[in-house]
Amino acid sequence: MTETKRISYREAISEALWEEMERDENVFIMGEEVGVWGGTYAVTRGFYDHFGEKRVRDTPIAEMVIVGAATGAAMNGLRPVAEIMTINFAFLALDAMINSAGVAHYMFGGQFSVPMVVRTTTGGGRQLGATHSRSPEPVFAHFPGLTVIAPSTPADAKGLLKAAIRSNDPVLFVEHSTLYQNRDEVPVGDYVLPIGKSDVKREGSDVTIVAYSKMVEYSLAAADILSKEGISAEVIDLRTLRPLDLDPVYESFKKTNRGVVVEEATPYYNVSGEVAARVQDVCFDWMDAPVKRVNALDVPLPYSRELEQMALPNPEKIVEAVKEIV
Amino acid sequence: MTETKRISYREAISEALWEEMERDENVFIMGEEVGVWGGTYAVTRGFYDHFGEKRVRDTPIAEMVIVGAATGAAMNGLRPVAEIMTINFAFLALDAMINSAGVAHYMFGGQFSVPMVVRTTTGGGRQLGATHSRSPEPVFAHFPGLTVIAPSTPADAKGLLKAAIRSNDPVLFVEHSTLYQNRDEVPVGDYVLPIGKSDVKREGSDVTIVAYSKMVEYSLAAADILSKEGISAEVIDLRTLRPLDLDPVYESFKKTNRGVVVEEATPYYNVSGEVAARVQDVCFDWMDAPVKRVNALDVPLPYSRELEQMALPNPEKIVEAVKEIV
Amino acid sequence: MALTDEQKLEAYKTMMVIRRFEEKCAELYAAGDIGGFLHLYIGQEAIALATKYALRDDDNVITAYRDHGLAIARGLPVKNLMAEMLGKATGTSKGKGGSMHLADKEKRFWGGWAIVGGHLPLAAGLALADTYRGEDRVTLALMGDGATNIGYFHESLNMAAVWKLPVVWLVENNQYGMGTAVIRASAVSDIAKKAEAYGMPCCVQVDGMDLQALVDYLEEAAIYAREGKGSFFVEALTYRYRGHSMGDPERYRPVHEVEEKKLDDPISHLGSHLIEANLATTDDLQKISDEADQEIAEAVEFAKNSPFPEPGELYTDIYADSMGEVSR
Amino acid sequence: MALTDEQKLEAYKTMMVIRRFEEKCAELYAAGDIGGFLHLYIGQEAIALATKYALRDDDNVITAYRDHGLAIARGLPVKNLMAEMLGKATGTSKGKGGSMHLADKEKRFWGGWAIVGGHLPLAAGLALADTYRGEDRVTLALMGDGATNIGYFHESLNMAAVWKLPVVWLVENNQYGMGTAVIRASAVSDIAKKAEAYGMPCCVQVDGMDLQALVDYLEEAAIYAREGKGSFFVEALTYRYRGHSMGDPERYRPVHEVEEKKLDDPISHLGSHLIEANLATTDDLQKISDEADQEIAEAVEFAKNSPFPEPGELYTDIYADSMGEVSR
Ligand SMILES: Cc1ncc(C[n+]2csc(CCOP(=O)(O)OP(=O)(O)O)c2C)c(N)n1
Ligand SMILES: Cc1ncc(C[n+]2csc(CCOP(=O)(O)OP(=O)(O)O)c2C)c(N)n1
Ligand SMILES: [Mg+2]
Ligand SMILES: [Mg+2]
Repeated sequence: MTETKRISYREAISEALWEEMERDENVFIMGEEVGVWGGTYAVTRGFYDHFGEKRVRDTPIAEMVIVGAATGAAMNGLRPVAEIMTINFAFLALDAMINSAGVAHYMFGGQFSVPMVVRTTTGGGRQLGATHSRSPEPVFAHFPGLTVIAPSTPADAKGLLKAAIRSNDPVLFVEHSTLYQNRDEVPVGDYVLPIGKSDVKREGSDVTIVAYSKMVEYSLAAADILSKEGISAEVIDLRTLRPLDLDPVYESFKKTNRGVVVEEATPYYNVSGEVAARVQDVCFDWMDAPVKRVNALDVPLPYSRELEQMALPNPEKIVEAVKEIV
Repeated sequence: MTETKRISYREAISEALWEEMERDENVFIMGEEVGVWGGTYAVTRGFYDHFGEKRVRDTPIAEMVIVGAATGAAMNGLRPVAEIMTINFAFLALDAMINSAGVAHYMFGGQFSVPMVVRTTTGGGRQLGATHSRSPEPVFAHFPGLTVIAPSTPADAKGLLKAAIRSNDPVLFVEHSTLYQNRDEVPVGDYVLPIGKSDVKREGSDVTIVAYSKMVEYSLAAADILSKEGISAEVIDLRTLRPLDLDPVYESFKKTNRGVVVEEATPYYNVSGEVAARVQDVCFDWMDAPVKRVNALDVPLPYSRELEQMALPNPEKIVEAVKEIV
Repeated sequence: MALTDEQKLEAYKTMMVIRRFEEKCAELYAAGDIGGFLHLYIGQEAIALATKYALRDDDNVITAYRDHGLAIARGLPVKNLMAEMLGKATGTSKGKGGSMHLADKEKRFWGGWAIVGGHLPLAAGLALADTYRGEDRVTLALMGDGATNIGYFHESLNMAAVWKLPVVWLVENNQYGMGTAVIRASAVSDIAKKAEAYGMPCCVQVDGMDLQALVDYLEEAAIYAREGKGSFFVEALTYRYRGHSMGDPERYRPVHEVEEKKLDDPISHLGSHLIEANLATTDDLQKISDEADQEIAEAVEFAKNSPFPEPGELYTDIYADSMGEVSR
Repeated sequence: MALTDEQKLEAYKTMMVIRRFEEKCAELYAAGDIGGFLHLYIGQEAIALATKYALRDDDNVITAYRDHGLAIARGLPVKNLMAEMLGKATGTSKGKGGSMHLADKEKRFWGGWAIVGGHLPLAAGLALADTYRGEDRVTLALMGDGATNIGYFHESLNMAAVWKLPVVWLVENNQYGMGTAVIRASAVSDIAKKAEAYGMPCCVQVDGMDLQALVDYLEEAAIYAREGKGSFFVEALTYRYRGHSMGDPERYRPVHEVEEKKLDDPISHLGSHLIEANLATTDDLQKISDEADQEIAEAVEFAKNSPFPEPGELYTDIYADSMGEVSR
């Protein structure tokens, strides 16, 4: 049995980074405030002192060149882990991500590869206002050439970040800013998960709840509530949005015949739609009810606390959605 | 009966712009090569000579400031029509679009408004390679605050561009670069269509085909083929991706009980997924088959002609998808 | 322009109100009444006031998220500003914007924007609109030192120069962008040198703690812009006494650096001047300080007694046109 | 470094091959054999050759979509380049990249990139990697005049300066970005002045039609970078005789301007010099031209006889790792 220890999501990510940097000196980190400050979410605290300024590089506020330079460095043999403070600032680097990193391998017939990770945070609920609170992962995952990972637990975060760093392709690694404090058992040492495998986080028989990142936590909470009312929910964590592994979802749905997809992004052109569309196609003969979706409301997020909370998904909304179909 | 004349999609757009500029002197155009060159797709040919450099403004190659400055000008009372050569360059302006223009009204409690149109082109099939050939409209339409329009016919292009220019909100107006030559009857003079209304482009009873932009042309071609085989297809043009008007789709589906959604974008997190997900929810009891989707393949588009064509949707693929379910 | 005695007194009062406002916000943040990100202006007050005297009331002002001081200097009601901090319906942005998104269209204070550099092209656009209509307004765009390294900066200044837009670009060089010292992020430490790439006249490292000096330089810049000569670039050297935002571990600067800088305080400077010039006694200054406290206390009271936005507000103000329910 | 006689002759030959390559491409485009966008290098050939002599073979070169000339100067096989133009499996990018995306990893020619300015941060990254490993390579990043106005330019040069990266930034100022003359798009017409904002040494408006002058300046720049002093900025003044790409209506410049500029042709200049210096006769030059024609004809033959990529190629090269079918 693997040895584990109870650490936070933040510590798990930090540990994965640290271990990979110790393992491979081509791995280095760059980004705004990753060095002296220690990372705005304190993920890289202590790294600057230990690894030095060559491998822990504070950058100007310049998202385009952060991702673009990481891409060039990756093409030329390094394994950069670039940090973009939040996915909301990654829009500025979207072109670099998809038109440089994401197609460098393809456009030149496979000559170049881009073993780069862009770490970033996502999620609303912290009163940061419309521009700083989005969860637009599906926008990034739309594009072939990228890999998009969004872990929900400390162990997944560690195992998938290690996998991302060892991947030879550009990876967007999305951490949820309100999961950093969550603690759980995490394997000690070299723990690497395969990229692109969904994971059944809770087994159940009446309904399949599909989620990723923070929404897995909420889905598990909803499953708890439901179980008290005699409804047994299976919770599946997508973990990776590109590639998207729906086999476990289909399998589950064929057993439960009912599904709800939960996502923090706004309700149009997103993961919940994608999953629902695929499930109704693949599992048509097994459908006892339409696949339901729970998303944030279709609004920019406001500053005011209560108002913001109303716009976001929560366990109660998930319970409600489940009850519409069971 | 309204007088019409037979003009191209390009001419229709050009005419709408010209008429709006004549009507309201706060309307002006800015963008790369819109002036002296006459627009890289020749949409604004003749504008510079007629309206002068104050109202027809060539810009540096600087997409962020093109959209950002248009936003500021709109906030301060003008009605800019900014041109971004292709939607592939609009990624550089995504932040300006969603974090400035798209939330300026909301974040300040309704004080500002941004009556701006960003015109751009979309579509593959011209051997322009991976970075220049995407059709990522759903990515832009994901964000509340924006309006996203993508017309398929000359008449719709004219009527909707006029509406976009008169709208008090930021609009992304997406023209398909391989539709410019298409000719059809277009109402003469002041023809304004409501924004956010899908349109039945062909009536039918056996299957509902939903599409927008270029894919409407292909869907109509597919409907022709199908009709020869005795299958009657209804073709619905979404016209606007945000807001998304699905009432006519539901209505049609409840009649045909079968649907195919066609889109040029790659197959994840997109319009076809959104429509399929909503249809299976709203029309669950009317479903005789799963909703099928036709998209480009999940690959960056290659330069080589045949290879590129293989990756894109075409009427035959639509016919095939229909036949899977009827 | 030499400030009049009245202006000096008025400036002192306003700077004091700004400072007290900020101190109170820090308290309210600690108490959980204010959420999100909170960026205090303490130390930089002279700049906000200088913009007031160097510009006309109908000029445009636009800035980043560190916007409280400017909002107050621009004359936005302190009560409604405080209500905005607390996310109340009576806030200047109805509670939807928060600390980083203060604005007042009537006062042509165009916000408060939280994406670094994102408001700079907006400034170009604001100026363009005025020029387009033949109005002789100037647009003042404030930004931090860190913001001068982002692509937005380059594209905006270049366009403003090519189009000769009447913008005064004002860098509040408080010596750090979050925890990154200017020289660690910017190729040139004299930030105003960047203006040369745009053929723009500039003032390098104006003393940002000296109200009168700031007014003089900004006025020169505004005149230049208003005369249709184009943009002007001003760099004001200042310092923020507090962390970047609440919860800044401040590992990037030694405590004594901050303490030293506090000796160069713009409010103390002006206070000393008022006393030396016999425009005020220590008692007068104390009274001003007390009045500021009082004004802030009333603002807090107003804010606390104000209602939160109705749930329905979630769906208002997304679009200016009503297209029916957008989301369905 | 003064070019040797052999180098001059070699350079002349290569420039001639480039020109014939481009002329042939124009024909093939008209015939429909080449599709997409095609940006010819005619008029700018001396720059490509200068990079060959001023740099080491193992230095990095990266450029934009106007990349044929550089690819040839860098030694990529003309046959495979022509095959790429025709979208063939034998093309340098297997037919997937086309005209705008030529590259050869072995030759450290990193492409051919089609988003204006998008390759500039890549150049910074390439240089960073070498420095990180302690290798003394230089990275040469070429760009057009128009590209100096985009945000990418600013962010990349600033980072390169702050981190002292060994990059030579070389602007091929051909006086237009598409149809927009430099002064209509750039605040400064001496583009190299932009280097001042990054505290970078620069060479303003080097004669881009003069091979030896280009070699001299570029060499100075490369030495500076290689010695670890940081980035260097060079602006070469050149001209493209053809339209921006095929189908350019060329309304932005008068015919006589183009005709005049053609008199300042870099290949003619070098040819005259070779004759004056008794390094070649007119017959020799004619022979070189004929040989170039011959080489291009063979390349076209090779390209035309090559197969198109197999359908399965659609799914290869998307990811370097095989994660199974990504799309399903
Ligand atoms: C595009 C973008 N990147 C990063 C951030 C996070 N961030 C907020 S403020 C800030 C520092 C800005 O420094 P400066 O421009 O000097 O302004 P100051 O805070 O000192 O007033 C950073 C990095 C952001 N808001 N936007
Ligand atoms: C970001 C972006 N915007 C616009 C374009 C379209 N475009 C391609 S080349 C070009 C002109 C570039 O001019 P310059 O940098 O001077 O290079 P030149 O073509 O003269 O070699 C433009 C606008 C693009 N490819 N990328
Ligand atoms: Mg600062
Ligand atoms: Mg050029």
